[in-house]
Amino acid sequence: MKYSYYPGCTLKNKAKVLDRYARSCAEVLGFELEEIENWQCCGGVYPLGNDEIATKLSSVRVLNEAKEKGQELVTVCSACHHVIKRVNDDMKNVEDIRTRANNYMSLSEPYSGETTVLHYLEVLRDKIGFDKLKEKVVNPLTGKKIGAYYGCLLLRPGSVMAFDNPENPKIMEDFIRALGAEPVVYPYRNECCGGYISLKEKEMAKSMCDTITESAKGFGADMLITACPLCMYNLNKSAKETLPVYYFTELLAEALGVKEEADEE
Amino acid sequence: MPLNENEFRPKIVAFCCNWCSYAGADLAGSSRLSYPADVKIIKVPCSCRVNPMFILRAFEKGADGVILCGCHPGDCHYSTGNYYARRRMTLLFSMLDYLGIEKGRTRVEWVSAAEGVKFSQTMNEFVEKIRSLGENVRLGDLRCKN
Amino acid sequence: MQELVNRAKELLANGTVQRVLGWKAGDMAYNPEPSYFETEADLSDFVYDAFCGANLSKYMIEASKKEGKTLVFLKPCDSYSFNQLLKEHRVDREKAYIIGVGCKGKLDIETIRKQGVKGIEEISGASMDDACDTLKIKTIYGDKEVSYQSAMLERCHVCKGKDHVVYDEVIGESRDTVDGERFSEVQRIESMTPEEKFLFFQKELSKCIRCNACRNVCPACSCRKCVFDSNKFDSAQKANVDSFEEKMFHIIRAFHVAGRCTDCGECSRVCPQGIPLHLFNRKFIKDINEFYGDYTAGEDIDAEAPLTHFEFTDREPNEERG
Amino acid sequence: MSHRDYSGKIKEISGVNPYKCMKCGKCSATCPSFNEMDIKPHQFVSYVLNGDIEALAESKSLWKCLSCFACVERCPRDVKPGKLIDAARQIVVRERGGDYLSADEIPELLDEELPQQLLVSAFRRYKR
Amino acid sequence: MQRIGVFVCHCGSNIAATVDVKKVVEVVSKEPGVCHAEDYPYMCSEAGQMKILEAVKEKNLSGVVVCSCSPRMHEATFRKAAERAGLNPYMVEIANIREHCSWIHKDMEEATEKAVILARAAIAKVNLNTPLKAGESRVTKRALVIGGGIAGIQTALDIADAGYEVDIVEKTPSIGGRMSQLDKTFPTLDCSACILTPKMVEAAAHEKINIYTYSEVDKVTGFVGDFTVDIRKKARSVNSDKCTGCGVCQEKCPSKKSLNEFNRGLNTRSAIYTPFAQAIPNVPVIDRDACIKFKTGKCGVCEKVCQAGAIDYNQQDEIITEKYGAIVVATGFDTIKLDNYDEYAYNQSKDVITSLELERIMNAAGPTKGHLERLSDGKAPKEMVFIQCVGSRCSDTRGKSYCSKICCMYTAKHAMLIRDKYPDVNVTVFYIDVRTPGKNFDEFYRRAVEEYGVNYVKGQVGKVAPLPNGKLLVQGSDLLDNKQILKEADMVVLATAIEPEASVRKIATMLTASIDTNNFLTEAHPKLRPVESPTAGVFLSGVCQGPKDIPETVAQAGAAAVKAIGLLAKDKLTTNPCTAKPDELLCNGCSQCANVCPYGAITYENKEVNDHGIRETRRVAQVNSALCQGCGACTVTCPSGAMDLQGFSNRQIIAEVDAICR
Repeated sequence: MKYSYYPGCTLKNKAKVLDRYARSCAEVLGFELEEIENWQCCGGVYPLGNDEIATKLSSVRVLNEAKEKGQELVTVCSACHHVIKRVNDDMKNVEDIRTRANNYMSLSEPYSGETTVLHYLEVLRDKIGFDKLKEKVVNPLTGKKIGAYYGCLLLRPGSVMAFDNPENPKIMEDFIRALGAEPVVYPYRNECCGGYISLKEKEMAKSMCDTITESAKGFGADMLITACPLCMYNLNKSAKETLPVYYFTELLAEALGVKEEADEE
Repeated sequence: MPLNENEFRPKIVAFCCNWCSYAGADLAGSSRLSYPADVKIIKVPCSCRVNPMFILRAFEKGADGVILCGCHPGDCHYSTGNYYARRRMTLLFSMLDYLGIEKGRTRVEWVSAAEGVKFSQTMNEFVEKIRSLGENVRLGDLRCKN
Repeated sequence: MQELVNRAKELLANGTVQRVLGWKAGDMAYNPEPSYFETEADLSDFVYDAFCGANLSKYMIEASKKEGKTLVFLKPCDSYSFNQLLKEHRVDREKAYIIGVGCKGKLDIETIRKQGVKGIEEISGASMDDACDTLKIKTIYGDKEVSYQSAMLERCHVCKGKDHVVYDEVIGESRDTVDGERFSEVQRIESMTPEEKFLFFQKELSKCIRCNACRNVCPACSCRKCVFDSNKFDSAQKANVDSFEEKMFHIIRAFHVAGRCTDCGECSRVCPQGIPLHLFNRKFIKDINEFYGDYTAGEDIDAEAPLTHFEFTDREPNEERG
Repeated sequence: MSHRDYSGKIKEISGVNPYKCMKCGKCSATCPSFNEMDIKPHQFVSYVLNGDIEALAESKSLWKCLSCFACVERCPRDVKPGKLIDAARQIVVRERGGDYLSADEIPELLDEELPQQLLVSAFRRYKR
Repeated sequence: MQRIGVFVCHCGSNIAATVDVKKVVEVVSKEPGVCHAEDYPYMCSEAGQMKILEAVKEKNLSGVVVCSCSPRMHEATFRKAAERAGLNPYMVEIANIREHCSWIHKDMEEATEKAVILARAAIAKVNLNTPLKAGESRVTKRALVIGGGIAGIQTALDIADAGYEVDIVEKTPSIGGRMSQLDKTFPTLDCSACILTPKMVEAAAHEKINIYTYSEVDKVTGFVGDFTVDIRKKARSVNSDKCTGCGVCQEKCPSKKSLNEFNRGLNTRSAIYTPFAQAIPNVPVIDRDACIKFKTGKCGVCEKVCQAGAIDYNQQDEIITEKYGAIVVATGFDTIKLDNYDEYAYNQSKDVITSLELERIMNAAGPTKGHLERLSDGKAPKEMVFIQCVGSRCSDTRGKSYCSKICCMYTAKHAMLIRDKYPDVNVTVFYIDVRTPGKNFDEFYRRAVEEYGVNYVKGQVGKVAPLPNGKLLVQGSDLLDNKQILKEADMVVLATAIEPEASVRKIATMLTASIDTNNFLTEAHPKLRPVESPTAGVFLSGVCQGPKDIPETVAQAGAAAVKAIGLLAKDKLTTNPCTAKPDELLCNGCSQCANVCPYGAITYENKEVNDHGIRETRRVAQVNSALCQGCGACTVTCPSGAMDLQGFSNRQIIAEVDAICR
């Protein structure tokens, strides 16, 4: 199976491991990620205003590329996934945005939300299957107690993201289980890490991350995993409790035996 | 709101089932949910009472749109009437489309007695659609005399 | 053909049937017409050739009221009409002795004329026995040749099949004549813009002179009294300025026969104005097949007719064609 | 533009019908930034309805909302308070000089690990 | 041509404020056939009706059009008035110029124009009306009550006391319903079982009442006065006649792992079980999905221990067909599933419970024997939080848009009972509004606050987070203090929205009773006919019609019973004369109409006809007017127009179309 792939800006430098292991694991699991040519930054946040069109166009471009290739579009970063998936929903369901966006773009055929946007984890769950993934694991992460940190962007709004139950998700827990580790369920796994607020309000973000890591640690987690470079950044700044934070692809690579030596601890 | 002489006032016939949408229209009325006066309701005992001939007749007599409202599938007062109506109207509408009559001029909507809001919304939307389509000239003129 | 005559004589002689319903030679080579034959001697006028397009099943409604059995010759496509009438209790199976006759495609004189053949005196190649690929036509302007296939009625190009769905015995073989797509013309119209569709039908229907030939020949249009002739709908107002009937006749007629029309094509065959009336019926047939599953009227008398049946999951009328 | 017009503009940009609010306070109950805000999430609706946009525009709350959509997800009336706040923020940043972030202050905010995603996002939310 | 009188009602200002009634009178008086037209402030008043009487007599009218409110309001009134004047009642038509005109339009000119057109349509129709005579049908003097909760029991008792036979069909193994699961009732704090069980016993002992438990309605045919119903008595696997209700089988049953439905799944029960101690009948059923004998063929312990020999593994479902004159629906409610509200951690923590679950916990026969304790660790709670409106008043896609009505009161009850029994437990209630209309209701709620010190906080809760220490962190709003509250609680109780019992949809479809978008059964009129379904002969009792508490339910149950009794007291019913009627001379005998008739009212007959001098035997359609309900499906299948519907004939409808499109 071949998918169009949208890495996003941060995966090209600060979060290279997130990207690299997504690709190498895909190889092991038997699917191909074909990077969209000349993709542009998604903008990091979904523009909420109904009158915001220009800021949605980079996503439309990517979506249309995938449509023209007849492929489903895979993302890894939570923020990119959120933005692209919501823009896609607008293009499909909001007539005004669709019309205006198509007016801006000069596409051979108007784009109206035809592409399916999948997060990498959704590919694992819905296309590969966690039981199949389990079969491919060569280094089960037995004994590790891992708290999944979802954050807000993958889950909300649930009606659009349709990723998992936004208040009690389990996809990452199932993922952790498939890798042979023990998931730690804690109630703040779907609460915000502070997001972009951490640029100017460092203390605020810190206290939010404290709540999250405290809760995870309280329930016995030794580490956290995330799909988002910004969550990773913020969680690492948590003052009170310190838990190592990994990208989910890092653990995946480790379990599948493709983790590179340099990254081994 | 004064009537504008030049404004297009469509003629719209709404066939409403006595058990659901006619009561739904009553509820829209008692809830003061307005919709344009262009809509005139004819009460029928069931959507299955509506003969395609009635609809053609309306168009031929100058109606610009015809809408049929019945009970939601599964909720017909007579158990099965709306299912027959659904097939008949599906075929009739498809035929009218085939003859070049704009598809928006015909519509079927399932509106229960409790759905006053839906009745009013449906009528507002339908009138809006007919206004955008303009006067119906085609069905009245399908067979021009030589 | 002689075999048919012989068998008819036999059945008349042994009292199995009281009369024969068949085709009688017309004043020209290409216009035989339906006829009853009461005696063996009458049968001298009997004819069955490639111009016997007329569907005799509708005559069986009246024949069913007569004393004794009637021998009727039905082509494969006619047998669907008979079956449909049987389903609707319009004909009495007990009153009919059905000989299914072979068919090699029926010819359309108008199609021949359109190929520039005028002043026809004699046509050879149209009898059932020597039916061949080419028709040799003697005209007052000399001999002409026309390919059999090119002279066939539209319906034969999209023939429903070579098998009879009801019969007592079958005489003669049928030929495979299909070389067209049944719904291609309907599809072509469907793909037009509303304006184009409208202009197309306006042009065709404007030719109608309301002669009622289509209604009279149609085996599905067999009401004792047509709704357009009764006052039940205020639809028959001949002397009136009312134009409802004028405008809506063909649409309503098509709706009334929807799910019952066997697509026998007689309406188009007999229309003196050459209106392709079958395009209405065929649109309904196509929609029914697409929306509710393939259905051929007259094929199976126990099948649920599409308009007197439903499924809970039927499509919605407002739905766009997907 | 008068304040009333701003009120309309906010409704237009956000697509929110503030009349749908039943004042249950679930948005404020759910908001992780609640304590940092001067005008609380559940109050936004009243400010818009009353046309008190000036106070809204000057509110600290605009810059404390994380757009985490917890209020949007949990609102029982589909009011989407987060969208309302963002619309107010848009009104401010779209005006000349309304930016909450300028390029000049960036260098001192940076650190080694800071992902570019953070800069991009902050610029989108804080600046025209 | 008819001689028509037109009467235009002002309805006070309801019509006259928007429709120029004088203008309507003026215009319609010129319509063909109209020989009298007048307006009057209230046509439905006695004086208004007299106007019709006088005009019919003076002007020798043959038809009447009343331009007024919906025919659903006063058509019957005006028809009766016409009848009093000696006119056939079906010569009256109503032009609905109130609900369909004056109430929805603002512009007088526009509304007047529309009123005129509606009047014209009615006039055009009346011109083609013919006198119709209503037929008669019989009434089976027996009622069916679907649902054996307090609503069904009360309805059945009231009908039976009036002397009519009643059958109750209850799908669970015992009657009693939701009320039997409650511990105490508000606002008097009566013990629920103490007031319910006597009623259950009374119903069971009543000679006119027959109870089918563990049974469901399978099929309903017929119509008012003459319904035929198939009742499926599910196989109980226990012979009710032999069983003595000793309970040994339940004790000895080795399969004890099934969730106890009666205790809302908070504990388990045996595979052979009676739902609760006071069950009626006191005959257990075998849950075949859980029974080892049914699953593996090995076991049979219950059969061995049963002294009475009542166990019957071979029992089959039994279908009982019975005729009824009236049917009362009393199917009740359930709480909604909370899967859409995981922010309240119902699925994540055992200590987050619904109010109905709390009822069971508080009940001596419940999973904790009536002790208030946490289900996770059995510890007594010290801090309890109640959250109101969970799933109620939600106009999003997750919950219900309506107020469940009973939650404010039962929460006050729970809070009060807990504070009374366990004074060291703190109780906090997060509410949006406290709604306590009802006798002694607000006083009850105030007592909870003033005398029992229950802490009411105005504001909804946003999240309940289970903490590592086993407590629950409740994050809520205090809107009056403008604060976000973080409160550690030991237990959280969710006032979960109620919704109609899931089976009601199927039942409504069988009864052709209409149902609203929330699955509540629709009443014939929201104010004036609140216990009748729009389907004649079907009545509504209890929460199946809308949220209500016990006193309201009992009141409605009585009202439904009275309506049913009123029907059963009649020997004959007049039938709708608007039935299908074939024109034999036009009929082709094709049977298409019979294929679509839902009532089997059309048959075919070979009949001698005289068609303009031609005498012949034809196959023609016959309509049994006692069976025909007048839907009109047949009329459209008939290509020749032979089949027509009286009162809604082809010509009448076409005349209306023409009048509107003119």
